[in-house]
Amino acid sequence: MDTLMDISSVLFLLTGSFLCISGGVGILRFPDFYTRLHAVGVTDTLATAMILIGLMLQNPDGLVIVKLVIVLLMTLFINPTASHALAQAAMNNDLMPVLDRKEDNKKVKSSNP
Amino acid sequence: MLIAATIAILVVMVMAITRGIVGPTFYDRILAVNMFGTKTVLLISLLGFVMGRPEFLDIAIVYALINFISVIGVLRYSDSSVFKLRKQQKK
Amino acid sequence: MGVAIAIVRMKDLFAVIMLSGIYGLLSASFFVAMDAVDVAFTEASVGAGISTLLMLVAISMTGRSEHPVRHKPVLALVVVIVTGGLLIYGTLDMPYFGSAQAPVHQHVAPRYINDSMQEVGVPNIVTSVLASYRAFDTFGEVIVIFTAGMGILALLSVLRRPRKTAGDIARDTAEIDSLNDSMHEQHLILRIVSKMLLPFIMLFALYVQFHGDFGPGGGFQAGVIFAAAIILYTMLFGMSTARRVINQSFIQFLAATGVLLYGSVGLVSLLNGKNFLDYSALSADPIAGQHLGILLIELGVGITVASVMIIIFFNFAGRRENSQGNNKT
Amino acid sequence: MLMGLYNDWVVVVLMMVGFYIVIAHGNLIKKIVGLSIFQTSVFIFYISMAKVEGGTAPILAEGISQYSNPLPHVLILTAIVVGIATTALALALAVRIKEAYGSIEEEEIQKQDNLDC
Repeated sequence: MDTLMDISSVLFLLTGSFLCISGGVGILRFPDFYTRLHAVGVTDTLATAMILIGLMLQNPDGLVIVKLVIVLLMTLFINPTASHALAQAAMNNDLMPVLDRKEDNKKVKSSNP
Repeated sequence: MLIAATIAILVVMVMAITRGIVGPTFYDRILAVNMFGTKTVLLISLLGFVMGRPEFLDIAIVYALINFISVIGVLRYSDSSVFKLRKQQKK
Repeated sequence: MGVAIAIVRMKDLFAVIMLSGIYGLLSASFFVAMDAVDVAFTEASVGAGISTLLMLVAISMTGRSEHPVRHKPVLALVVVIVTGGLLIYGTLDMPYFGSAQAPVHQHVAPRYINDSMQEVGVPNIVTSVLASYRAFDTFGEVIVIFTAGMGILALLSVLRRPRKTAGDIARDTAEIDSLNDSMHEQHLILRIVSKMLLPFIMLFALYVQFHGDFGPGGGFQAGVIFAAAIILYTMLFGMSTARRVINQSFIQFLAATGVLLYGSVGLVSLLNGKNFLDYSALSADPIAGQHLGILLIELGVGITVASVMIIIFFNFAGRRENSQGNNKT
Repeated sequence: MLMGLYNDWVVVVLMMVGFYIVIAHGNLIKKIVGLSIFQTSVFIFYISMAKVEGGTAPILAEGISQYSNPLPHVLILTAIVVGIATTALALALAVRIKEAYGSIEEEEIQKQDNLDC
């Protein structure tokens, strides 16, 4: 039973770390704000959940698990909300996504002084 | 294993800082701060386990909350008409 | 870690503020790594949250671009390098990092660590030192915070504006309300989620307040978290709504109450024939007296800090809304 | 051998960054940010002084014999909250200066003052 817990915890932690790093690469490499937001918003929530679950499996102690669950719930509520607010604010302030082709890009810029 | 996860998170934090410094628009910067905040929550809970005293998770909870509040605040006060006016004047 | 922070010093003001937010987060995680959980708690709620917010509100009033004209920074650079060199030369005499023989650890700290359990009966040594051994210092700090709150009230208070006629006020409030309404429709999701979170934040603040004896936490942190909850409410539902919930004069009254509670605990122990702020006078059993004293004092600290933070924020935000209204007309 | 002092050097570098901002930049808000960086470097200095090798956080628990020094923690804990209060006061002053002079750049303020004289 113990080994099972350990293995699953390690698996969760690994997945979480991998997702974290992919989110980090995303925020560095993606071309514009909305794609970056997508990379971070999606991976962050899942990675946090994964790592926290991994930690829960490490330590089956009552209060600690309760606190971890609270952190998990908080992030599950807060992260998507924050991403939503960010995207909406960016949209309201006329930040346009970078489009596929250069010409399109120019058109958008000229139509949007 | 915990150490490996901690290192991964530190690497991601460095990436977020880079984006925060480079970031062309200020929404990029807010995004970087937000991401940095969630990573700090993770880092603190991991550090608690690494140091063997996991009962200090309260700090992580505070982080999650404060991070949310500061992101909302930043949006609220950068969304303001003052900024919009300034932008139009520049153009 | 420090190297990454050194970059904070460039870019326009908005970026500077964002980076200082990151800097606050970073230094707080540094404090966790250094075992200072209580300090990390405070820095988390203060450095990362409130101070970033206040600076933002301030730059939204003062404008965000910095003038590039600077008279030669060479002189400043030289001064800085010389001072830094001297300081580094000075550090050569410092004890090594983490060594247990350092002079800091020799004088009073061992007594605090070894005896505080018998003398005060509180597992969190930081709390026992803060609220019992060095309660007088803390009293001073609370008064400093109170005074800062008063100073801000004097500087930014909205009440000193020229009186408007009743019609003006009604029109203004209607305008603000309609503005708020449009904002609320935009932020529907935010509002609902925050509404759900608010009671938990306040509950958590109370937990931090009263659990400070046993874990990290205490009056200072709880006060800041509580204020943060109110600030969140104010940001999402608008100043006028928040003023309806929390009366300004009531908050000012509370700020004074906190300081007075702290002081009166000291006076009671003085009247009972012990020293000022010696809590063993509060009850027949010295340990129980200490517990009661720490509880009361932390409560006083919490009330003062929370209300002063709310006063600061209300005045900044109210000032900002006022100046915006004036610009419009 | 000198590696044992690296924490002090980090502190000195941070302190100097803050100091540089304060003396070289004219914008008042920027100066306040510089001051807060300076302040935080002092906090880090105290906290790193309190760290004891092999010790843990100063909250008594069973089975742990060595704790970090709690005294600097107490000092810094209160200093942080006092710091935010004073920073807020400084920001309030900056806002008032902006209202009175229409600018928060040091040089312009000085120019206006000289004109008044």
